[in-house]
Amino acid sequence: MYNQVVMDHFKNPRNVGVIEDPDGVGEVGNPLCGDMMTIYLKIDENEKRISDIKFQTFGCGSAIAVSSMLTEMAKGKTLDEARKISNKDVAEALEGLPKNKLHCSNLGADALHMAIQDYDDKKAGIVRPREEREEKHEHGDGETCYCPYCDVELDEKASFCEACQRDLTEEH
Amino acid sequence: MYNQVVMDHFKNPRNVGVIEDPDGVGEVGNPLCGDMMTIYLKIDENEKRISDIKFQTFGCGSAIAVSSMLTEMAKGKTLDEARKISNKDVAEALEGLPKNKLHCSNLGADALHMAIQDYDDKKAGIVRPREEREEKHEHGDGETCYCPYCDVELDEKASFCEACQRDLTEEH
Amino acid sequence: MNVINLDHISFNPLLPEVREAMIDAINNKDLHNPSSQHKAGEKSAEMLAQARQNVADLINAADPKEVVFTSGGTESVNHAVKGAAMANREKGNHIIATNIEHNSVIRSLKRLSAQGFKVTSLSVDESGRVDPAAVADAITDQTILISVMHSNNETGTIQPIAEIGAIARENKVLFHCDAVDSVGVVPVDVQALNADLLSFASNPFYGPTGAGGLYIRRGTRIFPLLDGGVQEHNKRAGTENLIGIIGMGKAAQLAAAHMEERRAHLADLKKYLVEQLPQYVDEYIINTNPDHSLPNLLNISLKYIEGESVMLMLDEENLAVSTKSACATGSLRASHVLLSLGLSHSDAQGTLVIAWGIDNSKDDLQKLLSTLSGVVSTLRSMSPLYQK
Amino acid sequence: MNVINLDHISFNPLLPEVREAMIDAINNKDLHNPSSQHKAGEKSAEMLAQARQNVADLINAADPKEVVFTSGGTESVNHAVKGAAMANREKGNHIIATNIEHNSVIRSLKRLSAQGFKVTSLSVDESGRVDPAAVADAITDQTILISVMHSNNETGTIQPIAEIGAIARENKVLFHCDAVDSVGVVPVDVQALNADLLSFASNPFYGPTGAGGLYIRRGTRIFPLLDGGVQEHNKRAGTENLIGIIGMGKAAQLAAAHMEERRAHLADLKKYLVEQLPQYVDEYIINTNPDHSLPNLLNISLKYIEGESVMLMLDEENLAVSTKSACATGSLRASHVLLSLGLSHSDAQGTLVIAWGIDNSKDDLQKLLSTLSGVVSTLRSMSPLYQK
Ligand SMILES: Cc1ncc(COP(=O)(O)O)c(C=O)c1O
Ligand SMILES: Cc1ncc(COP(=O)(O)O)c(C=O)c1O
Ligand code: FES
Ligand code: FES
Repeated sequence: MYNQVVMDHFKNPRNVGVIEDPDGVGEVGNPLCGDMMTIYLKIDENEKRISDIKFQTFGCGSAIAVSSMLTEMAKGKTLDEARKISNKDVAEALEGLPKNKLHCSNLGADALHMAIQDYDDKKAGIVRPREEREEKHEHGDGETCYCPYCDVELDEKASFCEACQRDLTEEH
Repeated sequence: MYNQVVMDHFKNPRNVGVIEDPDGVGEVGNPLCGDMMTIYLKIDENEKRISDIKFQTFGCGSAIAVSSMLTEMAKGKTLDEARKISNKDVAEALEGLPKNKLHCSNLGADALHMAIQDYDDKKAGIVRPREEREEKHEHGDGETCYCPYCDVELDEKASFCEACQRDLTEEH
Repeated sequence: MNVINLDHISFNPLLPEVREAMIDAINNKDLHNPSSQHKAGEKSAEMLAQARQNVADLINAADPKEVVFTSGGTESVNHAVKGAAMANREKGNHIIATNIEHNSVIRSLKRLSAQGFKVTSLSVDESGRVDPAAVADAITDQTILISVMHSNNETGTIQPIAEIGAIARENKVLFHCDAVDSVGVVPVDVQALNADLLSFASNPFYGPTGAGGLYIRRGTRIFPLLDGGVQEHNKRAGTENLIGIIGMGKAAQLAAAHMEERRAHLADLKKYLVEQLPQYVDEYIINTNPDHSLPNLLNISLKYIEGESVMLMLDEENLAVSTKSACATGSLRASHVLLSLGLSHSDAQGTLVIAWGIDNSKDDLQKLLSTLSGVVSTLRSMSPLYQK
Repeated sequence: MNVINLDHISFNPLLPEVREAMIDAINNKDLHNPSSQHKAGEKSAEMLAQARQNVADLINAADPKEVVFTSGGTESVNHAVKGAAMANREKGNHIIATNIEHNSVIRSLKRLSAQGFKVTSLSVDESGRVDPAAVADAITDQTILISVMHSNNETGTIQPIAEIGAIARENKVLFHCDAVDSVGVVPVDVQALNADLLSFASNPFYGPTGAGGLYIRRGTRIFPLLDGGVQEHNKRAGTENLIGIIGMGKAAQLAAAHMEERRAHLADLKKYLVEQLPQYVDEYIINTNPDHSLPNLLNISLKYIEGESVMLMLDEENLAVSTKSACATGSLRASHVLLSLGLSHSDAQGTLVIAWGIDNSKDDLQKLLSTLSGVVSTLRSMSPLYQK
């Protein structure tokens, strides 16, 4: 199911754990599967650079691998650089995820960006309510969607296929 | 498909052929399958007894076996006795026919009865038109019929099953 | 590879005798089409008839003709549900089922709903069982079909089928029982259960996949799902999967002969597993009904961790388990069965289905337990839920 | 028994390589459910993928995902015809087919008729072919599906499928081709034929019965016939008949590799049979199109005698032939295909289908001819029709 890079990060995840007294925390839940990820950051104030990063994940093999890969990618990067890490970058660094697991990569980048936001907010003295902090991620990147059951073209957001009267898992 | 008695009569049919100058001829066609049988009789006038009998059949294995068995049964019988031979008697003498071949036994007794009728008619100087000579045989003997497709109870004469929208071969 | 198969609910190995019967059939140069009227065809028709008799005996069908061979549980269920609904439409348009049916039932019902049928889907209690009184209450003058599964493929919980069958009979409503995971494992008697239609498959009793059957009580009004030739007494068209059916027949014969000793062995393993579990893991929920369930399956939810991760880590140690119905793989939704039991989404995520077979031993379960213990600690140490 | 099988249209023997592949699968202790996510499951998923690739190559599908495995030709046809009709109902309710389709098509259409679909059934000419212009003429703005068989299972006559496919494409109507008796025997290219749906089975190319496939062009609007799990890319639910599919995959690979040499051998036998026939029997009609037909089948009507008797007498001499589509056995009606060709009822009764395979030789046909000669004389001597 998973390639070797994913399995390696799953079996030997890097940067697992909690940072006591972190400079930023990002916590996201995946609305599709109920999985969860928390990212803890330690920031080098001078260089605006991520000096340490740890994660905790409740999720599938892919979610764990994504967390591990993401933290490896972010570690040592400046905040500006880190902000640019996208879900796609993580999935690519993992050399691909199964189609129906692509959404798991959302968890990673979202949690990272939220942790950076948390750091920025703290600096600026803003306290956001929890909901506002949750980032909404986009579905795919404009590619055409087909119903997995009857193969008709679908609206990206369809959760039900009119053609074949089926509920859709949102992976089309 | 067929039992050994049937196969024996099929493989070595008794009384095949034509009687030149017969005393009675019966000829029936099976409306279901288009098969045909002709029975030729030679009658001993004094004893009112079948002294010789032959058949010709265009039909399935069962039709040929029926013809053979029937002629064996009729041979030497008085006309009164022969008139009493029923389709069922022939099928029983053959130790059974497959369910969907039971109708083939109709051919035999019908042709015999018609040949006897032909003999009687000749004696009485009656000339019947061909159609009138064709005997109509009854479907089964009052047993319940079921649709072979959906198993609902059916009218004996149904040629289409309303329940499941199927054409019926008339063997139900 | 030497994997310990504790995922018997997804796949059972073929019994040696079944392998042999299938290989004999494959090597039989005289195998032919059972519908052909020549000698080779007749020989094959006899093999088909023998398999049908064995299967009829296993479920106590009054007449082997009531057994229709299919390509498996899904076809049987689709045939039963859609065929009975369509054939009885003029009598009514209401169907009763439960929330925890297999997707083959649920999706067949969904398709029927799109065609104007109304479906009442009953909930189960926390122990996973439906109340027969609720079935009786749901019956209206439009009700034409009740479909309730014998045992659930995720929890192993067995429903009060005989009671439901009696209610259906009393109300003259057709009763279909999806007994895919029960037939050949526990006694299933179509006559005692008052089932008009009963779906089953061969693999749960160690026959090949892709072979199954539908019991259709004589006189039951039902349309074929596969229209075409006159095979299977006109109830299911298509050239028969003779090799698979021969394997199924052999498996049925063995299942009937060894039912009790197999059950005892499987139940023994279950007892061992349930007793040992607390010594290896804590904070888990058993989702399998303790009194009414299959002897070969235990469904547990491990708190704070997710099932796929557990399954993958156990797989690394050559222990095969599943985390939800294998055929639901690819869907990311939490199991409808577990949610119906009242589990939270996160508890449902941590669900493991441990399903052993007659080829497993206590050693296998012991290996599972000790490995599981480590896997659970590792994953919990990673979990944001566990810390809090 | 040592029967000479000249009834290949009812049953083809498994190739040695196919037997071997199936036996290997049966004996493979690591076989599991291809939907399972553990290693054993993944290994099985790979075998399934390999078989799918082989089959896709055989019919030149652009993407192996377009191949859906089924339980045989009948399921494929039912899925294609009913699934396409139901999924496109709001576009129209008109379907075009021919008079000589296999019963799986005819009866599927009959069931659809009962649900409000209108069917135009085109006749064929004396040579057994439908006129593509007649198909074009029959199209209305309500037409959603055209279903025409590739080769006929009783006569072996091949239809002008590419022309019909082009007409369907031009008119934006879905096109289903029942190619059960052609795939693996003669080249069938779904892309060249413009088929949106194409049904096939494994046994005609020496794979196991009970395994088949449906080609579904990407983007084709169609409902599943079997609803349930998410197997077969969500297009056909049910645990896969893995052993059968592995056999089919192997058979597909060999069929593609040896298509030309097999065809040459089969065509050679056909030429021999047609040439020799007049020396052994007289007064017969050849119902197979001389220019457009399968290389492995000849349909002849022997005047004045009936087919079952001929078949049984040949069977006594260990020669297996059939007298009409084997799946029509049990029905006593004259074949709808032969009547469509314009044969009289009595000529249709005398019809023999001689279907040889790659395992037959000229000696086999020679044996048939000399035996047939005697059988025909015996039966004609008994026939009331012959004398007149
Ligand atoms: C309860 C139940 N019903 C139906 C099915 C479908 O059976 P099959 O996979 O043989 O098509 C299954 C199998 O997973 C099942 O567990
Ligand atoms: C043209 C045609 N279509 C469909 C079928 C049905 O295929 P199966 O018997 O594999 O279900 C057959 C087989 O007899 C056939 O010859
Ligand atoms: S994060 Fe939930 S399925 Fe991957
Ligand atoms: S007489 Fe025609 S089928 Fe028997």
